[in-house]
Amino acid sequence: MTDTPEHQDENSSAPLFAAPPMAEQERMVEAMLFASADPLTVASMASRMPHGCDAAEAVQHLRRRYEGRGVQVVRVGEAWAIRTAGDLGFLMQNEIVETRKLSRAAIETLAIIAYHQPVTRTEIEEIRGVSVSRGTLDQLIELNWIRFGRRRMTPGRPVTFVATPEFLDHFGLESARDLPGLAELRAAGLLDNRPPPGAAALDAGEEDEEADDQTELFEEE
Amino acid sequence: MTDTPEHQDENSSAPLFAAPPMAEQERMVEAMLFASADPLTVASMASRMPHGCDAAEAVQHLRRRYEGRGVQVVRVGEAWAIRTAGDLGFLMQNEIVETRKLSRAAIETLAIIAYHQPVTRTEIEEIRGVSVSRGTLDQLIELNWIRFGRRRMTPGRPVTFVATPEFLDHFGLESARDLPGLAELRAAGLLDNRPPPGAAALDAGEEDEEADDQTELFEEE
Amino acid sequence: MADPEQFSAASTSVADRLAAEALIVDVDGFEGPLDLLLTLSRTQKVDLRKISVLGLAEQYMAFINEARALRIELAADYLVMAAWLAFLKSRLLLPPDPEDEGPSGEDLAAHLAFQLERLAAMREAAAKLMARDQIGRDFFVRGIPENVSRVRKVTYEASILDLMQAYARLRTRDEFRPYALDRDSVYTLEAALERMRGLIGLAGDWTDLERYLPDDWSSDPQRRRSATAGNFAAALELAKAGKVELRQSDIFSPIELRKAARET
Repeated sequence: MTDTPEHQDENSSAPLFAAPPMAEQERMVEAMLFASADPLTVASMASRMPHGCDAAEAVQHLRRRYEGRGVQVVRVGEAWAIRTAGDLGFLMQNEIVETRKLSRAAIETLAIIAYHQPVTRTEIEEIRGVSVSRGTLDQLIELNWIRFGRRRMTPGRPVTFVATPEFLDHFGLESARDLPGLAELRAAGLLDNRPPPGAAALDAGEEDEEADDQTELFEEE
Repeated sequence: MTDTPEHQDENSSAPLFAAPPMAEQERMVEAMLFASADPLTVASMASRMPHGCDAAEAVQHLRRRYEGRGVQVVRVGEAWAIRTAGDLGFLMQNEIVETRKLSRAAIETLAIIAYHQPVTRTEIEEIRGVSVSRGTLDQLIELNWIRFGRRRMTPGRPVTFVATPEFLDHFGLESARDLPGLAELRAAGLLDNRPPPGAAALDAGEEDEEADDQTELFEEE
Repeated sequence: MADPEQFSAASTSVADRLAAEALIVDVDGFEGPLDLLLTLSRTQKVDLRKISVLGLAEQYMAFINEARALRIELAADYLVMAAWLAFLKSRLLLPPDPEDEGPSGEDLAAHLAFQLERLAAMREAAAKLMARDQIGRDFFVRGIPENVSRVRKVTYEASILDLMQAYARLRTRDEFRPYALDRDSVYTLEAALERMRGLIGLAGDWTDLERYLPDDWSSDPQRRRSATAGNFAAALELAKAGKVELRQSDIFSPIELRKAARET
């Protein structure tokens, strides 16, 4: 209660122990977001602010304040960050980080994981029609763009892959729902897990495959 | 706002016509100062900006815009940088508070200092019957509960320890004189042990055992 | 069952054949049979949903035959796909066998078309994704991030009762008797009252009733029980007299007492 910031006394008519005025809270959020290269959650900001502050509201104020400016307050999953405006990239030649060029396999695998998450390796292979090399997934994990998700509660309990907040951050996406064309793909049924016809009929020695197919049946993408 | 710099390459010899509006130049400076790992000079910013821009003026506009905000545009030698406002430094640390019980050695040492101040280390050891570790005294000094008093005007001029106002404050005492005396402690039942026959025998080598017993008695919970 | 597309597909045009042959040279450039099929399907120049799977099957087998003629090594999965397509083709062309429980040729063909469409869609999505503004290329993070330092602040807790007890312990060390069994292990209300009266003024804030137990009464379970009862009764007496306030946050939680505020 008593750890209110020392410097808000000038024009604060608020009682001594109340939360700082919203303008002051906005300054705090501004300072924290500027100081961090990684997105910050509202909770982590709130934990550093004096009691009674509303970090979520302060972020909204701040976001509006930076509309149209050279830097922007952007949402990244559950967190917030400040990033330079996309149209000013040409000024930042010195800051460009050269990244290893991704192989076509890696790019496709990444897209499949992002759009189909959580998705098993078998499913990725079925979509691409080829086996996924270990190196491809390793590379994406190393880039911190994908991570292991929950295991499927199906025979074999296969591990799944999901996209990370860093992936969202890298591609400037607020959430996985904002993936380009997601709604159209879903409407066209292209994100459905459609089992090959007759999968259930192939009974005898094919226990494993059947299990995988059923996974697809029951897990809504 | 969005006139891109490419459009004005042709007549760059006539900067007056070509330069983007000042608001746009301000955005550029803002983005560069945000993203750069080092402070930037006006010259280096100007070299990245489209022809005809006035980086120096744009910085001044930006500096004014950030006045009173959570971050500031500050001059660093010949260059410019964005920095957290000085009064918000407290946000740059995450404080975790842990409460621990003071050790028995520390509380005994503290008690002796409080009752006998000013007291030398030798005297403390005499009363406790064991040597006082440097760490114990350091801890109490760090807690701001004791401090060095005057040196004794005796051979060796040993340093003395006294209790601080913070000590009184923590224990809710107006002055060290308010500490109950031995007689009062006895009256209050804190000293109600009747001397057992042959108690003197328990003196020398039994520090440890005795210590254990007393620990159990006093430091439960 | 009659597939109207089968006629056009059966007579694969010369141009298609040439295109297919051109692909053979690049066989290593394909990421598996599905990728090859997708590429072949482009030659049909129709929406993938309206693709002639039969025609596609023939294109694929023409490709495989051509590759064999040129003695190009093909990976096993290309041949497996060729066999499967041959099977699919026979299913599409022959009248359905009522004895056969397996999926119909149309179902299999529809699934293949779905797989191709899905792969094409994912490729397009991947391209759109990579075309987005990317961090470190089009937009940028803070160049001079400040580290948030984690400060571990330890506060030590000690009450004045701890302090006094420590001192008392020291001053009476010589006369200290760690364990004394009295004849009667009964701690009377009177004794408790007298002791507590002296103590309540010393501890300023809420203090657990247990802390008022006399030292030598707390180790022996029997004596401890008696002293606890005596203490409790004494606390009630003192509360009744308005000398102390009592509180207990919950059933079986510690009972705490403090000196009553005299001013009010």
